[in-house]
Amino acid sequence: MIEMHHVSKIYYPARVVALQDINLFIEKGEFVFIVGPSGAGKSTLTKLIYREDVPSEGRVFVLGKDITRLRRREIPFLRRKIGVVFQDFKLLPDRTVYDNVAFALRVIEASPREIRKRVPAVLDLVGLLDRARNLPGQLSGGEQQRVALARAIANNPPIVIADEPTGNLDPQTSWEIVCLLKEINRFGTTVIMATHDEKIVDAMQKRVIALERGHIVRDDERGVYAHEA
Amino acid sequence: MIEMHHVSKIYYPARVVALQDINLFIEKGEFVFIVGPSGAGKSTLTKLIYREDVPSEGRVFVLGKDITRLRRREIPFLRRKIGVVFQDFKLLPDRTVYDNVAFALRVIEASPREIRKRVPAVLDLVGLLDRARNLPGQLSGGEQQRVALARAIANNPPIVIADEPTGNLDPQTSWEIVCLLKEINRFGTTVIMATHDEKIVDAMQKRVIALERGHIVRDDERGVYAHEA
Amino acid sequence: MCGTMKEGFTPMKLRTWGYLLGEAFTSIRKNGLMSLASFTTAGLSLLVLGVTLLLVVNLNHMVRSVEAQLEIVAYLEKELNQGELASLKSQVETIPGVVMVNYVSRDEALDRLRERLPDQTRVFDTVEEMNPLRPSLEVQVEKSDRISEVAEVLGQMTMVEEVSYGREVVEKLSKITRILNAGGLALVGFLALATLLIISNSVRLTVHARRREIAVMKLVGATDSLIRWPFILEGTILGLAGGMGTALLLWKGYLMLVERLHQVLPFLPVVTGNDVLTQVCLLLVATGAFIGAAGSALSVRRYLRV
Amino acid sequence: MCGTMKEGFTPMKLRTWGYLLGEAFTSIRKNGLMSLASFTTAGLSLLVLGVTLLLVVNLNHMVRSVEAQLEIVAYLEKELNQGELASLKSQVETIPGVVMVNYVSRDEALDRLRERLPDQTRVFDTVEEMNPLRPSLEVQVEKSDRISEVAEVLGQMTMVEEVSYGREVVEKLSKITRILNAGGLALVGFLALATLLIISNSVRLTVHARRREIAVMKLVGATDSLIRWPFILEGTILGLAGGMGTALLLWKGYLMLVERLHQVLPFLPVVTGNDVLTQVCLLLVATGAFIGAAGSALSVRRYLRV
Ligand SMILES: Nc1ncnc2c1ncn2[C@@H]1O[C@H](COP(=O)(O)OP(=O)(O)OP(=O)(O)O)[C@@H](O)[C@H]1O
Ligand SMILES: Nc1ncnc2c1ncn2[C@@H]1O[C@H](COP(=O)(O)OP(=O)(O)OP(=O)(O)O)[C@@H](O)[C@H]1O
Ligand SMILES: [Mg+2]
Ligand SMILES: [Mg+2]
Repeated sequence: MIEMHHVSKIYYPARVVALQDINLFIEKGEFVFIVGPSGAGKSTLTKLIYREDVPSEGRVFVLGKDITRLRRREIPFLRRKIGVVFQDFKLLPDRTVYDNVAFALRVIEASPREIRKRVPAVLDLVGLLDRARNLPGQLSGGEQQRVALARAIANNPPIVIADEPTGNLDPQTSWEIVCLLKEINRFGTTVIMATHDEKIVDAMQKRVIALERGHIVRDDERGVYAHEA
Repeated sequence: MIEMHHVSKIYYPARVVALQDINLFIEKGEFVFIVGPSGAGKSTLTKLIYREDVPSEGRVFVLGKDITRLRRREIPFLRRKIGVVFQDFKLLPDRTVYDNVAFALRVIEASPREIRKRVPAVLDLVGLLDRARNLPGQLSGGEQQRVALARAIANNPPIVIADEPTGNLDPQTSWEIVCLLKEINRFGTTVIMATHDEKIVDAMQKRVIALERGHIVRDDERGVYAHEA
Repeated sequence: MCGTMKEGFTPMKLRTWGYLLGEAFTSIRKNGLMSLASFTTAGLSLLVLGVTLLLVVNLNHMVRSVEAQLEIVAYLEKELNQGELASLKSQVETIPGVVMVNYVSRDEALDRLRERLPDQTRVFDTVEEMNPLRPSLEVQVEKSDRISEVAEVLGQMTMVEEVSYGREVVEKLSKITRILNAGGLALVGFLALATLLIISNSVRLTVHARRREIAVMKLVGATDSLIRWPFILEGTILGLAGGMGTALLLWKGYLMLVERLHQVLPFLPVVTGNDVLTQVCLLLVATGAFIGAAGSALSVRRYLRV
Repeated sequence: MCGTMKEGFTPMKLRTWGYLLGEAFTSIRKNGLMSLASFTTAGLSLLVLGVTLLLVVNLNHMVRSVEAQLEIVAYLEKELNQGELASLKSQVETIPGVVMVNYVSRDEALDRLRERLPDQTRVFDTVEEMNPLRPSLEVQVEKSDRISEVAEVLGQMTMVEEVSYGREVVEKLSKITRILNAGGLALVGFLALATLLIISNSVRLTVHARRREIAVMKLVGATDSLIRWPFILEGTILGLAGGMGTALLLWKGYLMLVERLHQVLPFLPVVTGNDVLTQVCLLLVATGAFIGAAGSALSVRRYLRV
C-alpha cells in the first residue's frame, strides 16, 4: 500500500538532510507509529506520502502508484485518498468548524445530503458537535486539533496520517482519540501516527518505526516508544 | 505578583463560559503548573495575564497594577515584562528564526550589541543556533516550539508563561526544556506552564493548579497531574 | 486506484458550480472591506476611462461640426439663369465629397457683406448703385481633408472664374482633427491599460492575502479548478459591479451635464444621442467583468503550485 | 513597575528609527510582487492625474491666448494730432483691465479692410479717394470678462463716438472659459480623489495581507508606533517612487509631445514653460508620498486594536 525505496530528502539551500536512504513497506490495514526526537524526520516522512514534498532521491509508491512521477493534475486525487491531521492543524481560519470539515467532502463533490449527514457525525465522534458554528480561532488548542482529525476522517479515506495528533490534548482525551483511530483501523483503514507519547505507544503494542537524524533506527512489529528510558 | 479576584470569562455570542469565579495568587519566583482537560480554560487564564483578553468580570493584578484598567498605550509595556510561549507558537512567518527572536529585543529598543550577543545565546540554549537563518516554515514542529521559547526568554522578563511548551517535543527534549525553565525560575523568574504532560508534572513536585470547565478544582503546593488515573 | 488519467479529466458536477458561486459571494461578504476596496478601485478606474472616452467622443463631434461649417466659394463669371444654374449645380453635386451647393447672387452677396461689417455702413451706401461683387456658388464638403481636392475640380469648371476657401484654416483644422484623433486614441489606450493594471493589481493583492488558505485547500485535496473558480467568479462579480456602478454614474452624470451645458452654452455641439452613451456604458461593464475575471485567473495561478 | 505613564510617552530612540527604515526597505524587497503592484498602481493613478492636469493647464492657456486677441474698437470723432492722441491714450491706459492701446488712422483702417476682404478689391478701388472710414483706438483687455466694463467706460469718454466689440463672441468665450475652468477643476478634483482612493485601497490590501503578523507583533510587546512606522515609511517610499517615476515619464513625454506638436501645429499655443511642468511634477511626487504615508497610517490603524 505504501512503499519507499531508498528515499532521501535534502532541503536546500541549507542542505538539511531530513531523511536518508529510507526503505519502508506498510501493508493495507496496518497501524504504524513513527517516533523519534524533534527534527528526526517524522513529518518529512509523512509529507512524502501525501506529496506535500517530493523526495530528493528514491521512489515512493502509494496505493499502487509511483507518486514521485505523478502529474500535477493527479495530485489532488492522491490527497483525497489520504486523510491528514497536520501537526499545525492547517484549518481554514475564515471558515467555521463545520465548513472546515465539510470542505474535505466538497473536494470529492459529495452531495449536500451526504455532507449534512457526515459532518455532524464526525464532529460528534471528536466531541465538538456543539462548536460547529465557531471559527477555529475561537477554539482551544486541543479542540482545533480534534477538528483537524474530524476533517481527516470525514471522507473515509483508505489512509489516515496523523502527525502528533495528541500534542495538545490531555491524557484522557488523547486516549479517546487514539481509540477512535484504532476503531477506524479495525475497519480497514491504514493509520500512520507520528507521536511523542510514550504511554500510548507502549500501551498499543503496534508496529513502531523509530527515526533518528533521518535514519530508521528501529522497526518493531509490536514495539515500544524506547528501549532505554 | 499575579492576582485574580473573582475573575470570569464568557465568550460571546456563543456564551461559552471559559472561566468562572477564579481566585488566584501567584508570588514572585513561583513555578506553577496549570493542568486540566482540553477546553478547561488554561489558555484563557494565561491570556488574561498578558492581556490578550480582558475578563468579563473581576480584577486581574499583574506586577502591582490592575491590568483590567490599563490604557491601550500601556499594554505593550505590560507584555514586555511577560515572555509567552504561545500554544500555536505565533512566529512571524516571513522572518528568520534569528529575526523572530531579535524582535523581542527590538521592542524594548535594545542596542544592536545587546541583540547580537543575546539572540545567539538563547538560540543556543534551545539547541537551534545552527538554524538561525531558516524561516519558521522550514523547521519541524518541535523546532518551532523551541524558537517560540527562545523568543519568550530573550529579554529576561520577570514572568514567563509557557502554554503547552512541550506538546510537539519528544520526552528527552521536553525534559531539557523543562530544566531550562526550572533554571530560569531558580534565578527569580516567575514561571507559569500549562501542560498535559503527566510525567513532567509528577516529577517536578511544584505547585499545580487544576482547571475543569472553567473552575479551579485543585491547587496543591507540591502537586501531581491527577489524583486518580 | 488513485489518480488515474480518467479521474483527472472528470468535469465538475453541476452542484459544485452552485457551491463555487456561493463561495464567491460568501467571500465577498466576509472580506467586506477588501471587496469594497477592489470594487471602488475597479469602479474608479473605469470611471476615469469612461469620462475620457466621452470627452474624446465629444471633442471629435465638435471638430466635425466645425468642419461641417466649412465651405468653398466658387466665384462665377456672370449671373446665371435658372437653366444654367440647375445644370451647374447638378454637375457640382456629383463631385465626390460634396454635401451641399448653394447659389449666391450679386445682391445677396452685397447684403451679406453689409451684415458682416456693420461698422462700415457708409462704405456700402457709397457702392450701392454700382455693386462690384460677383455671384458665387457655396459648396459644402463632407470632411475637411476633402476640401482641397474638391476646390481643384471646381476651379477647372467652365463658368467658374475663381475658387476661394480658407486654405489655411482648412489645413489647420484637418491637422487638428488628425492629432485629436490620434491623441484621443492614445489617451484612451493608455487609460485602458492603466485600468487593466490597476484592477488586476488589486485582485492580485486580494489573492495574495489568501495564499496560505489556498495552500491548505490544495493539501486537503482540492483541484486547481475548485480553488480557482471562486476567485474568478469573485473577480467577475466585483468587476461587473464596478462596471455597472460606473456606467450608472456616468449615464446620470452625463445627461445632467449635457442638460446643464445646453442651458449655458446652447451653441456647443455636444453628443446627446443615447446610443453613444449606451455603447460606452456597455463597454465599461464588459471591460470591468473581463478584467476582474482575467485578473483573478492570472493572479491565482501563481499560488496554485503547492 | 510596569506600564507607568512615563513609559507610555518615552519617544523612540534614534537607532530604532534606523531599524524602522530598514524594516520598510526589507519589506518592500520581500514582498516584491506586492510592492510592484502598489508602486505601479500609485504611478499609474498619478500619471492619469498628471496628464489631466497638463491638459487642463494647456486648455486654459489656449483660451487665454484667444482672449488675448480680443479687443475693443473705440471709433473716434475725428483724426487726432500727436498731443490729443498721447493724452487720450494715457487716459485709456488707466482704465483697470486695459493691457494695450493702439491708434488706427483712417488710412490704416482702409488698408486693413482691404486686406481682410481680398476678394472685394473692386469695392475698395471705388472708395479709394473718398475714404468713408473713421479713425479708432484698439484697446486690448486682460480678460474676456473685463471687456464689457471697459467698453462702457470708453463709451463715456469725449472724442469717442462709438464703441464696438464682438459682444456675442466675448460672451460666449467668457462662458466657455468659466466652464472650462470649472470643468477642469472638477475633473482634476475627481481624479485626485480617485487617485487617493485607489492608492489607499492598494495600501489597505497590503496591510490586510499582513494582519496576522501585526497581531503577533502586538502580543510580543510592540508599541503601535513600532508597527505603524515601517508601514508608513513603506507607503511613503512606494508613493514617492511612484510619484517620481510618473514625474519623469510625464516630463520626458510632455517635452517630446510639445516638440512634435510644434512641428505639426506651429500655431497651437501650448504651454512650454518648464516652470509649469516642474510644478506639476513636484505636485505629483508630493501627492504620491503623502497619499502613501497617509494611506498606510490609516489602513494600519484598524489592525492595531489587538
Ligand atoms: N522546508 C525545509 N527547509 C529546510 N529544512 C527543513 C524543511 N522542512 C524540514 N526541515 C528540517 O528537516 C528536519 C526534519 O524535519 P521534520 O519536520 O520531519 O521533523 P520531525 O521529526 O517532524 O520533528 P518534530 O517532532 O519536531 O515535529 C528538521 O531538522 C527540519 O528543520
Ligand atoms: N474567542 C473565543 N470564542 C469562543 N469561545 C472560545 C474562545 N476562546 C476560547 N474559547 C472557548 O473557551 C474554552 C476554554 O478555552 P482554552 O483555550 O482556555 O482551553 P484550554 O484549557 O487551553 O484547552 P487546550 O488544552 O485544548 O488548549 C474552550 O471551550 C474554548 O472553545
Ligand atoms: Mg514533525
Ligand atoms: Mg490551550
